[in-house]
Amino acid sequence: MSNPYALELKDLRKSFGKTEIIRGASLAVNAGERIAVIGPNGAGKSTLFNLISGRFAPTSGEVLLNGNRIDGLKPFEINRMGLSRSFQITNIFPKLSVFENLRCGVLWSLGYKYTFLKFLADLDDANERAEALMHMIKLDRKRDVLAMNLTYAEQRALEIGITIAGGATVILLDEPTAGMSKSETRRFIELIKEVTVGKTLLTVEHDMGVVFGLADKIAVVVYGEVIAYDTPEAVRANQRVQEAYLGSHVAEAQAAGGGH
Amino acid sequence: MLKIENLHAFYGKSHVLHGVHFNVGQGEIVALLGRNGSGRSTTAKAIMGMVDCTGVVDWKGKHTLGMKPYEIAHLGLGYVPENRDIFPKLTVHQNLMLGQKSAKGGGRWSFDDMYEMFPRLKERQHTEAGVLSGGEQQMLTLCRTLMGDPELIIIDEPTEGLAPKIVELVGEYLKKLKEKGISVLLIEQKLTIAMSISDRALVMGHGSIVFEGTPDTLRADAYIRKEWLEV
Amino acid sequence: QKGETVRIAFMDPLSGPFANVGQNQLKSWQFAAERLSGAKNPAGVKFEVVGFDNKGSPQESLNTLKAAADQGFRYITQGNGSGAGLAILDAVSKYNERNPGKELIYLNYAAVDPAMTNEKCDYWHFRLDADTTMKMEALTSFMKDQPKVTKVYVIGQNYSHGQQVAKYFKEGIARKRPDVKIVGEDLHPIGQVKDFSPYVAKIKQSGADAIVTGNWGQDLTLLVKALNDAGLKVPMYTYYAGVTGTPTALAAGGDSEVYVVAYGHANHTGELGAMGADFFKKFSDDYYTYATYNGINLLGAAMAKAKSTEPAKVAKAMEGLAVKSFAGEVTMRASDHQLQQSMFITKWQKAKKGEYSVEKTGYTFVPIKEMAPYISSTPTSCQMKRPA
Amino acid sequence: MEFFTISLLNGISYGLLLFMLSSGLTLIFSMMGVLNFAHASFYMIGAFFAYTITQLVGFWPALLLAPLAVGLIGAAFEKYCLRRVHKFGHVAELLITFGLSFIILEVVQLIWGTSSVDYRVPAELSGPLFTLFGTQFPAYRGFMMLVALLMLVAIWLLLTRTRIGLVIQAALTHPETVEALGHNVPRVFMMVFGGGAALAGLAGVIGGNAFVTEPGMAGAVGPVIFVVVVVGGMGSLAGAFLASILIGVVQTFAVGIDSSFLGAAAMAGWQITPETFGYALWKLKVSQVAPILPFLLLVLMLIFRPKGLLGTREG
Amino acid sequence: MNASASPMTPSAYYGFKPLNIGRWVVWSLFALVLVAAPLVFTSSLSQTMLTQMGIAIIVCLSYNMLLGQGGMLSFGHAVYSGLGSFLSIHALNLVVKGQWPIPVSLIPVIGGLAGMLFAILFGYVTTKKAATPFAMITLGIGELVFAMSLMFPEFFGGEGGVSSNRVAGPKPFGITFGPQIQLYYLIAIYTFICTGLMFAFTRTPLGRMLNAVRDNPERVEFVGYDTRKVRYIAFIIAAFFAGISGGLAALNFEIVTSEVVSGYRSGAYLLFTFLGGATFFFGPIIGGILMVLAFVLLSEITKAWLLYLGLVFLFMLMYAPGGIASLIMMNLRVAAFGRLKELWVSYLALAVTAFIVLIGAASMIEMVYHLKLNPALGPQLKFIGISLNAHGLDSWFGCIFVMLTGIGLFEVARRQFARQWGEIQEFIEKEMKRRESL
Ligand SMILES: Nc1ncnc2c1ncn2[C@@H]1O[C@H](COP(=O)(O)OP(=O)(O)OP(=O)(O)O)[C@@H](O)[C@H]1O
Ligand SMILES: Nc1ncnc2c1ncn2[C@@H]1O[C@H](COP(=O)(O)OP(=O)(O)OP(=O)(O)O)[C@@H](O)[C@H]1O
Ligand SMILES: [Mg+2]
Ligand SMILES: [Mg+2]
Repeated sequence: MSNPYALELKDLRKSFGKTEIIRGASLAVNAGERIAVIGPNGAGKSTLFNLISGRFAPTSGEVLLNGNRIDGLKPFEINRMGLSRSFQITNIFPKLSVFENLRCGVLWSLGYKYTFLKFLADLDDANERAEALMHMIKLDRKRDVLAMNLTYAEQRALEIGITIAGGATVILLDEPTAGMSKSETRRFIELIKEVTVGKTLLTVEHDMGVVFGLADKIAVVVYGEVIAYDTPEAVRANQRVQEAYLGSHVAEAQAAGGGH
Repeated sequence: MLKIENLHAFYGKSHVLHGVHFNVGQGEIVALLGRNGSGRSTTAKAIMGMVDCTGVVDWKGKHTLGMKPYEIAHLGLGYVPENRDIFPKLTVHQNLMLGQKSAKGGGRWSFDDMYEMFPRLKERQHTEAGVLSGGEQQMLTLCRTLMGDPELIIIDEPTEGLAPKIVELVGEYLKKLKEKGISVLLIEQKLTIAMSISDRALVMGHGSIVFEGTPDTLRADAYIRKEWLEV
Repeated sequence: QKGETVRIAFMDPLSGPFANVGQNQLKSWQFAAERLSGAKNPAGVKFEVVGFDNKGSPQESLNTLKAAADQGFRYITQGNGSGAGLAILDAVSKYNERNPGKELIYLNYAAVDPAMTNEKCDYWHFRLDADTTMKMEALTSFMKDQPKVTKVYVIGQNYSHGQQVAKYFKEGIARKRPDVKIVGEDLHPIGQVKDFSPYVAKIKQSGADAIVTGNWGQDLTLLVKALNDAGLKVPMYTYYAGVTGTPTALAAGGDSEVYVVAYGHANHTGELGAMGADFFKKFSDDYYTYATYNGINLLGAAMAKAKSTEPAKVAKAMEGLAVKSFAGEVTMRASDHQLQQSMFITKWQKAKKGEYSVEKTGYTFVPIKEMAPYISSTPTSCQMKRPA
Repeated sequence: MEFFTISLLNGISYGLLLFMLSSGLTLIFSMMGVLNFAHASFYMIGAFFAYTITQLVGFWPALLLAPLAVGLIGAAFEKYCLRRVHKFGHVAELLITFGLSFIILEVVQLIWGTSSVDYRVPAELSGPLFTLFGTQFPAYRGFMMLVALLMLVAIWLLLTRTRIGLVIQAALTHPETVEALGHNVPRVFMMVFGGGAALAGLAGVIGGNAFVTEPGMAGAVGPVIFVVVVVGGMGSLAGAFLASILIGVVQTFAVGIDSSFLGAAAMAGWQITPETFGYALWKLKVSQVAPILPFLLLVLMLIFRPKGLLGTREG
Repeated sequence: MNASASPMTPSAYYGFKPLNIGRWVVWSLFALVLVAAPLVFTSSLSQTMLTQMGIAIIVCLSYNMLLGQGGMLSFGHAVYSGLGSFLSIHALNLVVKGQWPIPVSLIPVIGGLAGMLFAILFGYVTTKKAATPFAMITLGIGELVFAMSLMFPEFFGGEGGVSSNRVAGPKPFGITFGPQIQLYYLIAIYTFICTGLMFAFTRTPLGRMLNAVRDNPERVEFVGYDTRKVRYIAFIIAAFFAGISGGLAALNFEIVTSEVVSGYRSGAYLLFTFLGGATFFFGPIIGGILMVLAFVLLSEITKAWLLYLGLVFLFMLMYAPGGIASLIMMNLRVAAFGRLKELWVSYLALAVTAFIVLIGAASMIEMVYHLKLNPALGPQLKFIGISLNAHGLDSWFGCIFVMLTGIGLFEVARRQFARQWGEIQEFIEKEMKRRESL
């Protein structure tokens, strides 16, 4: 009760074989904040997301969601507690239609569990919610198209749609705009902003334009540790971050030209 | 070296490239720009013999159209596909091994060169490639193609998902390739890097080339940029 | 009834893994029917046998039975496998109950589960072969007189037939030679053993001087081969060494001492010997289902006696009927419809001149003992329900 | 002691034999991910070819020619059938090999008849190799063990000294990319499938006369070789080898154990009588279930260690 | 909670639920066919076949719950239908003895419950895994159960199996189930209800999540579902229906032998479900019908039936891997766009030429089989009314000639058809795009 954090990592560690990938990461995120996670390739950002969302169990350390320990729980258990994530590599249900994809994302949170005694068509709340989502991610026109026949950008949008479908309060997005053009990215960021109003958001991004445009705070992960966690301006000014991640002019150019 | 004329490509019944013309000279970096879906990746695949197409693809005086991809690769063309087609169950080292065209090796590049270029890969060389981070996978695909010792390398969005610092590094490396006499056909989304290293830029729109010129002329041509590159 | 045609539906596997046996037996029936038709049988009828493929499956047998009944067949014959046999027995019984006036008769020529003539016996079923208990009576009677036999190892397939062989052997030998010790008993899953050498090691360790087995097919040949390979020379007493394919496999495995108990053998003379020779000439295959001969003879005699080919009457006539067979007189016992007949013990050995070379292997089964019907006759618990 | 030694020897030789039967399957399965249901059928045609060739020119040429012929059939099947269904996924691939096994069975019965053929062990190799405690160890069995070991070495070399394995594994996920790197993927697939079939054929040449050459032989060995591959671990040659030996030894020794749950229950002080529920199960002896132990092992293995003994992946 | 608060929610969308006329028509037709079939096919053999088709339809549909809808490739489905059969027949025997006062018509439900019970038991371990490990565990359990079924005559009845008599217990309205036709209607009712229930299942949350588990089990875990539980429950439900079909089979044959749990059975379910079409709900219905036709009819017509079966599978997999159902659906799609009419000439041409090829090829196969199986009956044989001489060159040449001509003509027809088909597909794609952008 007293814990104010929506998500908190305490000295999280994870080793694969002998290599330690996450080396004592700590982070505390307030409810309603938008956090961008940045860091060099292979720093462990995705791994961090995997640990939080239950894909892997941490070697040691704690993860707390709204004050409850969730480390070591299964993904579906964590999801039921109100945390949802998207994937860096598109991960949807290829042989189901757009609408069905979204409805799958909705069912558990509305309490339908494993029931086989009700018809889907009669679940008005689930259907309405799925329709609304579809509208939000602008895929209404593709309602009955199989997900595998969507274009890349549409699939990415669907990916986000499924992620937010369950109404989770904490949302993790792993490189949501990867592979999109500038304009699409911009549209997408708006979309993300729109659908995550009032929620806690963590997103991994390499595009500095996006990062600075979206985030309230930035967490910098290097070699499995959070080396900086601050406002965008402060992080950009941070010498260590410059060295480890941003490099020289490219970052500047990107940050400046992000808006184009 | 590479000459493309009137190239038409099809996915089943859908006609994607409508008569593409361009060429790439020795030791030249040519950037192929364009919006999503304009047909750049398809052009790359067409050159590699991976889609149905008609027209002329001439590589060092040889018509390669209709050849199988592996035959084309043996002629000295290298291709780095766009969506990180690493082989997930093989280790990093094995992935690189598959880049070599013959088991004996003997190309211009050795494993060590690659590891030197991206030390990160050396650290992870015995890990399954499937668990690499997104960026590491991107590095791996690039190195894997280099291991095949190509004379012309077609790179589809190499900087996708890379940290800004690494993006810079890739840029540097492409320039080094050029110095060694290797031609590069660079398909890019990020204008900044493409403009800074390429000798020539092509802009593609709706399956044909709509602009050809130096980066500087492109920079100057606001209409082309507005019409074909941005929204 | 003279000049009438009696059609018999033969149902056994004609495709799939056991097709070889089924095909051979269908030919045997057709051959016997052709040979004993018309003037050759007292009723003067013409017999015709048509094959139905039951694929060895009890359920499929029921389908073929329906098909045969639809096509007007009134006589059914089957033999391969007691599973299918029991299914047919049961189905024929129900069919006759539900379709009075259109009765079927089931001639069982090789399904030897004793249940079919004991607790599950049925009025419409007639068995031409000898059941497991009868063969075991004959076998133990033979072994009783073999002083060499003192320690016996019993091995078999772990299903009803194998279990019955083991059980009846133990009972029989305890009665006739209480001094013979059972030094080991093994039941293995049917068709699952690829390598019998562990069993051979066990047999050797037990010090057995005789082996009794109800195994057939691969389970038998592999066992014999394994014994040969290990150089263990122990006589084997078997039921099914004569079945199609087994002699070939036995011959390929080298010399071994194998005995078979059966109601006939490869070296009959007279009518049956001639039939075997002609059969071979015609089909280049062995004639070993001698029950076909008895079966047709019995039907002919019963039809003559009943003066009809109507199954209801023929069945009645067949009860207690005695006919001359290739080995003395045989009787269809009325109490359980089990044919009472002589039994033979034969031995597997290189064929001498004039002896029948089984499956062209150069080996043959020579009869070393013939036992009169009473010796192998066993009591029955059958309480036959006869139609009113 | 005597029983133990002989059983161990039997167990190992049976294990090697299992390996010989399953090595081709392991090769195909671990590399291509295809559960080849027709593997046992290739084994069978190997035996029948060998029988015919032996009659014409003798056993030793058959040892070479029969596997070659089977390999060609396998390669042709890959080229004209399997390749077409590759894109529809593993279930389709499995089913098409299933269909093939029907066809092979029928064709074999058409050509060689439905019953067993007289295919014998060559004179040079019949008779005992040595005698131990009065039990002979057949020379032919020694020959089989030798061939099994040779197969192991050959596949091992193929896997470690060449990149064929890598090419195939890579092609399972991204065939186009592998081709673009300069590898002739279809040919490699064809060669591997043909090679696996040839190994099955070789096993047939050697197993056919050791056991019985008949149309039912494929069905008899079918399931157990799957067990070997799965227990060993998908994608692991060493695992398959280990699993073969393990299954061989376990099964052989289990035959020697005549105790049952009855004994155990008696020791625990329970009275089990024929009236007890499930008496049939209680009185079951270990030796009676020995031949089906592999299946039990398979189920247990998949539950507790789904990767198999030395496997690297689950699926 | 936020999502549904969006102002744009088209909440009225589902307020209006039109009566789905198409569905009513289809189901009424299905019922009609079930009722009318035995009135059209009246011989006792065709009635048994119809009965068995009902049974096969239920079991194939239940198998497809695993394969088509859940992506679970099972090699041991016969375990559940088979054990359902065994328990049913034991129950029936109790009824016969008067120890159990339940009507015979409810016996199949006992089979269903039995199948379910064993699925709860075995499914607990099998559904721990998916994909190949799942397939292999089911294979292992199938082999074990089959081996056991032979070893324990006490329960499984040994070689002869367990037999019973379905004419037992109370006889409401004089229905004894003795005559085949009465049993047929019982099975038809079960078939209709089970088909309906299984179809309904595909429209429930669990049914949909089962599809999701098939497509991408990993993602399912991240939307709150335990994949294993989804598989487990579906497995149990599938086994329930399999058990019902087993119970019906027990009533139909009145005997149950160990073959019902054999691997052959499981294999047959797999093959025919696939042949019928696993990707569509109604595919297995076709599969079930074909299964009975193949086993009962084809095998009587020709000894080469296994060869034909193998060839059919091979070609089917290569050219129409979606099974017969997918072929039907493709043509329905063409029909929906109103272009099926143009194809009938091509179809006729294809059918005629394919028939010619078939006659040529089949005659040769039959001659080979004849030579092999019946050498003594002389070289003459009759095949679909044609007399052939298996030793005569003219017969062989004739057949080869017929076949080659057939192949040539077929190829011509096929090319024409392929062109037309491609053109129509192109039209449909365009049309769909156009409608989409409306
Ligand atoms: N299952 C695993 N086994 C072994 N190593 C792993 C595993 N998962 C991740 N790694 C390693 O952990 C490191 C961190 O990977 P991660 O995917 O978290 O990086 P990232 O920060 O997301 O990078 P990017 O921005 O490039 O996506 C990488 O070096 C990767 O190789
Ligand atoms: N396999 C395919 N089948 C059918 N159409 C395809 C396929 N791949 C691409 N297309 C279509 O071809 C067109 C060109 O695609 P291409 O991948 O070449 O574009 P691109 O310029 O590389 O874009 P991106 O930035 O998305 O990589 C697109 O409209 C796309 O929808
Ligand atoms: Mg990442
Ligand atoms: Mg592209």
